[in-house]
Amino acid sequence: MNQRKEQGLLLSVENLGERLFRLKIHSPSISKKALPGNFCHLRVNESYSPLLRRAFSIHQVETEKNSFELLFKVVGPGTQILSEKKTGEKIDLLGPLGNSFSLPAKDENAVLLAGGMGIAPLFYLVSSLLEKKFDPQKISLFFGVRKKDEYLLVNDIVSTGIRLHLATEDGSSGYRGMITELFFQELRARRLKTKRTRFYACGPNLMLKKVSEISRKFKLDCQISLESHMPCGVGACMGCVVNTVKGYKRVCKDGPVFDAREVILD
Amino acid sequence: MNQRKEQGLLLSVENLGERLFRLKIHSPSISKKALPGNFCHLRVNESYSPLLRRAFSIHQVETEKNSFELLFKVVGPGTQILSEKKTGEKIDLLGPLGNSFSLPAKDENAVLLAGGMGIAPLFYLVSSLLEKKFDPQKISLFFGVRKKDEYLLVNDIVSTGIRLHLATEDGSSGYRGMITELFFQELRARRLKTKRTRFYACGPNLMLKKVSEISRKFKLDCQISLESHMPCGVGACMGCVVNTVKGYKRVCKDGPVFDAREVILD
Amino acid sequence: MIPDLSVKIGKVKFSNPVLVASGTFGYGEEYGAFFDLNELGSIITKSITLNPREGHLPPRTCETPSGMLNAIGLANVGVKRFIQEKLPFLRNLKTKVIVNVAGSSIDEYVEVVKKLEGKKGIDLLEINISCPNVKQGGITFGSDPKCAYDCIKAVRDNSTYPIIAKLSPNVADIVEIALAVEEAGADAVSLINTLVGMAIDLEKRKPRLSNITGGLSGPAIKPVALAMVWKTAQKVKIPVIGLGGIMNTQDALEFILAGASMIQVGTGNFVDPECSVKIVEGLKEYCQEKKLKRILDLRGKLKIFTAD
Amino acid sequence: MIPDLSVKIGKVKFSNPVLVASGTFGYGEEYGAFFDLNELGSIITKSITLNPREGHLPPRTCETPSGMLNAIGLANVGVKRFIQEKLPFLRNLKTKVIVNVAGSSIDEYVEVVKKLEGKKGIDLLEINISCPNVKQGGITFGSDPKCAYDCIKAVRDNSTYPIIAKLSPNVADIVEIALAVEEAGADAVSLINTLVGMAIDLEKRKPRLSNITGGLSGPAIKPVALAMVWKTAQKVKIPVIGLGGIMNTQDALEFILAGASMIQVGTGNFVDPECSVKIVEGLKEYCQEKKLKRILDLRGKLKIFTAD
Ligand SMILES: Cc1cc2nc3c(=O)[nH]c(=O)nc-3n(C[C@H](O)[C@H](O)[C@H](O)COP(=O)(O)OP(=O)(O)OC[C@H]3O[C@@H](n4cnc5c(N)ncnc54)[C@H](O)[C@@H]3O)c2cc1C
Ligand SMILES: Cc1cc2nc3c(=O)[nH]c(=O)nc-3n(C[C@H](O)[C@H](O)[C@H](O)COP(=O)(O)OP(=O)(O)OC[C@H]3O[C@@H](n4cnc5c(N)ncnc54)[C@H](O)[C@@H]3O)c2cc1C
Ligand SMILES: Cc1cc2nc3c(=O)[nH]c(=O)nc-3n(C[C@H](O)[C@H](O)[C@H](O)COP(=O)(O)O)c2cc1C
Ligand SMILES: Cc1cc2nc3c(=O)[nH]c(=O)nc-3n(C[C@H](O)[C@H](O)[C@H](O)COP(=O)(O)O)c2cc1C
Ligand code: FES
Ligand code: FES
Repeated sequence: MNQRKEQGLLLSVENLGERLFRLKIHSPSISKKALPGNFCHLRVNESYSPLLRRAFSIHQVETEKNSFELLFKVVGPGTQILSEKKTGEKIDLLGPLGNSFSLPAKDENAVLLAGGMGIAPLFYLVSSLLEKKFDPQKISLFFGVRKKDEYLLVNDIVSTGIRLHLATEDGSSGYRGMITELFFQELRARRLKTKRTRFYACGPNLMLKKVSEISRKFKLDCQISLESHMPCGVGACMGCVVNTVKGYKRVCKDGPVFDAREVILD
Repeated sequence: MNQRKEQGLLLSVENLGERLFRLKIHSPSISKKALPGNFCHLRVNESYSPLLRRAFSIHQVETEKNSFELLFKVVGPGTQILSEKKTGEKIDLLGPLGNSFSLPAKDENAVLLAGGMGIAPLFYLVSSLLEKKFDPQKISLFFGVRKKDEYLLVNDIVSTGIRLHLATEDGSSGYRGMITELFFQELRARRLKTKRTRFYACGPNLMLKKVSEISRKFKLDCQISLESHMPCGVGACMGCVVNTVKGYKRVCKDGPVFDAREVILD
Repeated sequence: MIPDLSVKIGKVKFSNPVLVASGTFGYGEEYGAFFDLNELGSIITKSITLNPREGHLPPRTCETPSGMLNAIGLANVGVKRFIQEKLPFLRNLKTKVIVNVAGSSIDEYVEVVKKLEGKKGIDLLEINISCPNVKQGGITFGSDPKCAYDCIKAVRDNSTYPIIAKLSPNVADIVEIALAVEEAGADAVSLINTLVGMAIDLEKRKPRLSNITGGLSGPAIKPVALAMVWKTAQKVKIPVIGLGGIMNTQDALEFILAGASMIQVGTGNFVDPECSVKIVEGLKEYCQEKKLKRILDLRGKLKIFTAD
Repeated sequence: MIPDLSVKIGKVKFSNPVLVASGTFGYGEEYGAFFDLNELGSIITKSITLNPREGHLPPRTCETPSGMLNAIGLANVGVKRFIQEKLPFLRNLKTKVIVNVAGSSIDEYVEVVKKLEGKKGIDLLEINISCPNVKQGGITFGSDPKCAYDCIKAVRDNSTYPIIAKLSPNVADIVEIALAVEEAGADAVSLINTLVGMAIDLEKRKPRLSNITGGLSGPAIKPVALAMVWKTAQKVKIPVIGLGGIMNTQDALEFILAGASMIQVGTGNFVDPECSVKIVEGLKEYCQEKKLKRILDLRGKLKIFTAD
């Protein structure tokens, strides 16, 4: 992959809920090359506060329009500044970076687990599969949030026709509890096939740790997308590593997608 | 003077020319107390870049409306950020700070020398005098800029009825040369009374150095308003000092207005 | 429940651990216009020397990324005028008063300290053995354990006030210096003073400070200060006073977690004159929120060995 | 007129004075996707040790005001795999290659250096006697003139490559160390490595780095680096390579004015992968604009004694 730097043009900024934003960015090079799982590394402004770039998963791509989307939550100064951007502004982008999800074969199933903002890359995975004419009924998405007003894109998801399992920690909608609990129950009750099924997960570290344990236990072919502090984003600094059974791996370059059975999270 | 901190409310942002801006700010405490020569010290944003406050002269006050104005030029990151502010934003202000011009008696003359942005505090001095029913014909303003498109507020000045002498360095309008040269010629030709006349000057350091020399030579009763890097702005850090015949003085607290014959600029 | 913010150094009890750093708060008067100075744990004066000092030529300060450089050159009124002109104001405050003392020889420190002895209105001394802007002076004391010991010992022998030794960060091992001054009888150490730094005006091809180099302060140096406070607090028995880039309650709490018993606000005063009192208030709120009886219960409570 | 940007260290001639700092550019491959690596004066590798090192536990980095902390722990493939796996890529570049060497004993430095001796594709060595993240190791060499001398002398005696000694800023007097390594036969000194720093997660009451402390880099430390480069350049005869917070052409020019013959870009690569090449371009433009025949005509040209 010939990584490149590009000045993206901000096409739209949408506030999708409390502290939740979606950006649409014009960027021929990223939209042409981005695969589900890839991320971009962007500079939120020209000042030194914050100094470093911030990483965001590619959330959606419209190749014909040379544009792609990011979905993010305001958690600190960087995302705050990003949320205040205006249509027409330029954004300094590196990308697409990192590896990508390995896709299921046509006759396989896909089970996706999203915790909160983990929906960002998984949504792109779903739409890529559908674009490749993958049968929506063979895709199940487990989507967990803390409370129901944190749900995102549910209408968009429902309209794809994939199977949807919802969970909220406070029980305000769907299953009451962690999404991994619901997933575990379904697995144990054998309501989910594990053979010829590819699993995918993205979400908070605690959730991915659980997913990783479950994957080992049930020998699932499961790919998880990790986050880490990424100074360089291109594999040069060794700052973003995660422990795996094969030693430390760079999340930015060897990942962000890893085999759930191989990473050692704590 | 009971200095105070206040959250001012930005009422308007006007672009008056290339890199020139005027802000109108709602601030009861400053607009009530500000005298010509005072300045305010403001924080351009909440981040650490830039870290320190920036000083600006009080340029105009509308006491009834609880508002005052600043006039500034974009010269670096601080003024850049300030110029991008939007109506309705809050601004963290300290002020009014510093001493103020001592005003002429009713039967005295006032001669003002402004170089570039030096017009900011002197304009407030003029309007204060006029408000106190000072005869406009007893006020002369020497206003110098580099080229004619840098002139500011000329219509406003002309409509006050005071005597106006203009100079541009490139000769594109008015006298060709430095405003201090024109001033010096007028003095030498005795077209300016020096007895019972108060002189006031504000502008770049080089100009003020000249004014200071002329004031010593002609024994002018001349007040000049200085600038300096001001970490604290309230007299606590000794960072902003200027050399005078009485030793180092703090520009923020002992000034910014000084007797031109006493300061030693270089 | 009102949490207990009090802290003791030697026999002096402070109502709270928030101080204002030497050189950033003048002699106290100026900031009185912004808040009630009695709300502070203590005011620390500008460094006082034996004779009045005019200080360095301007320009004396410039801004750097998330920080600033200063080369004030210990401009101060001298000990005599300090006692005559500045102390009366400070004496009338209810808050504690710490006089910061600087010199360019041990004799000078001793002379200043002797002149301050027994003066009403002074509660403690902070001995600045670390100013990077005085040439033959402070810097030596601050970077050599033996000199630091000698200086503090001499002051100790000539003063009955509790003594805080203010340490320089421009050393290979600050703990060594801290242990030396503890041995010499210091009642506390404060750290850090500024890092030696420099800025250049490319246009003019000149240093931005007339003194060429100056002292770096502000948020930029906070990581350096935190590391030094953490290391020192683990080794000395006397209280550690932390400073360097403290701008808000969070920063202050981080220093306390790292082992500081008290904190000082320096450059933060310039950014927000109310910075120090806001921190007093913030510490109170934090204690209430976290159900801490005493702020000192947090001191050094950094978790080092837990997995997550 | 095309200005002459070339600089020599020992017998090695660089096409321009812009290098990329050790540890921020991997072994060169990654940034090849962003620009033609041959446009750089040289690439400096991550520090190479005798054995492969996994490095410290994550989290290894965090951001601080205008800077960042890192505690990578010298994670590297070890000298053997470096020669086998990484050098072939570097060898095919036209740009010069500087291999940075680290160790925790003089013997280890010597062993690594011996293994690198005579390998095609290596032009110089940079000896890291300053890494703050290795416990019994580097830090000692870097903060004591005698140790620094011994280490560089041993390397000198066992290598025919020109040697750059990379110095630590965590010392009371960096000039002393620079003079010691010059005496030991270093062909150049590079400074500064990172300042020891620390950051705390208040919420978790834990250090942000698993290693507790780390090295501070980025614009925050630029004033410290400039001061040290300026002081050192006045005292040593060998070339000084300046680094610390260089983010753009202006910064680079300031270091050259202060006395640096070459500069390195570290954290700047993260902020903008093209930072280093943009500086090469920027230096060229500056020379043209200011009618400088050679960039080195600017070196040390800081005006100190003029009135304005
Ligand atoms: C490959 C990758 C893809 C990501 N995709 C998305 C996405 O699609 N949507 C989204 O909302 N977020 C995503 N993130 C997380 C996003 O990068 C962080 O939320 C962002 O960097 C926070 O920046 P900030 O300045 O707002 O907050 P900060 O002030 O940096 O920090 C706020 C909090 O976020 C943590 N944080 C900072 N940087 C990171 C980081 N790089 N990764 C994880 N936590 C961090 C901090 O420790 C802190 O607790 C992704 C991260 C990675 C590495
Ligand atoms: C009492 C006082 C009143 C002032 N009134 C006005 C005014 O009415 N209108 C106006 O346009 N400007 C005024 N100034 C100057 C104004 O403060 C500076 O232009 C501003 O601080 C520059 O900030 P910056 O971040 O944009 O530029 P910086 O990046 O700080 O600097 C850009 C350039 O301006 C210089 N500079 C920085 N701070 C100051 C300062 N405080 N004083 C002088 N030069 C400085 C720098 O050396 C640099 O060359 C006043 C300054 C003082 C001290
Ligand atoms: C303008 C200025 C003047 C200072 N003067 C002194 C001084 O006279 N004596 C002293 O011990 N420290 C002095 N300092 C250092 C501060 O007390 C403090 O140690 C340093 O600034 C770090 O804290 P900060 O980052 O909170 O500012 C001065 C600092 C500044 C910014
Ligand atoms: C992530 C990271 C890793 C580093 N690793 C090394 C290293 O292995 N060897 C070394 O000599 N310096 C290392 N350094 C220090 C840099 O080479 C450089 O000296 C320092 O970062 C200051 O320059 P900067 O402010 O431009 O980054 C590292 C710095 C960073 C940020
Ligand atoms: S962020 Fe630098 S190696 Fe991953
Ligand atoms: S700015 Fe601090 S004394 Fe004037």
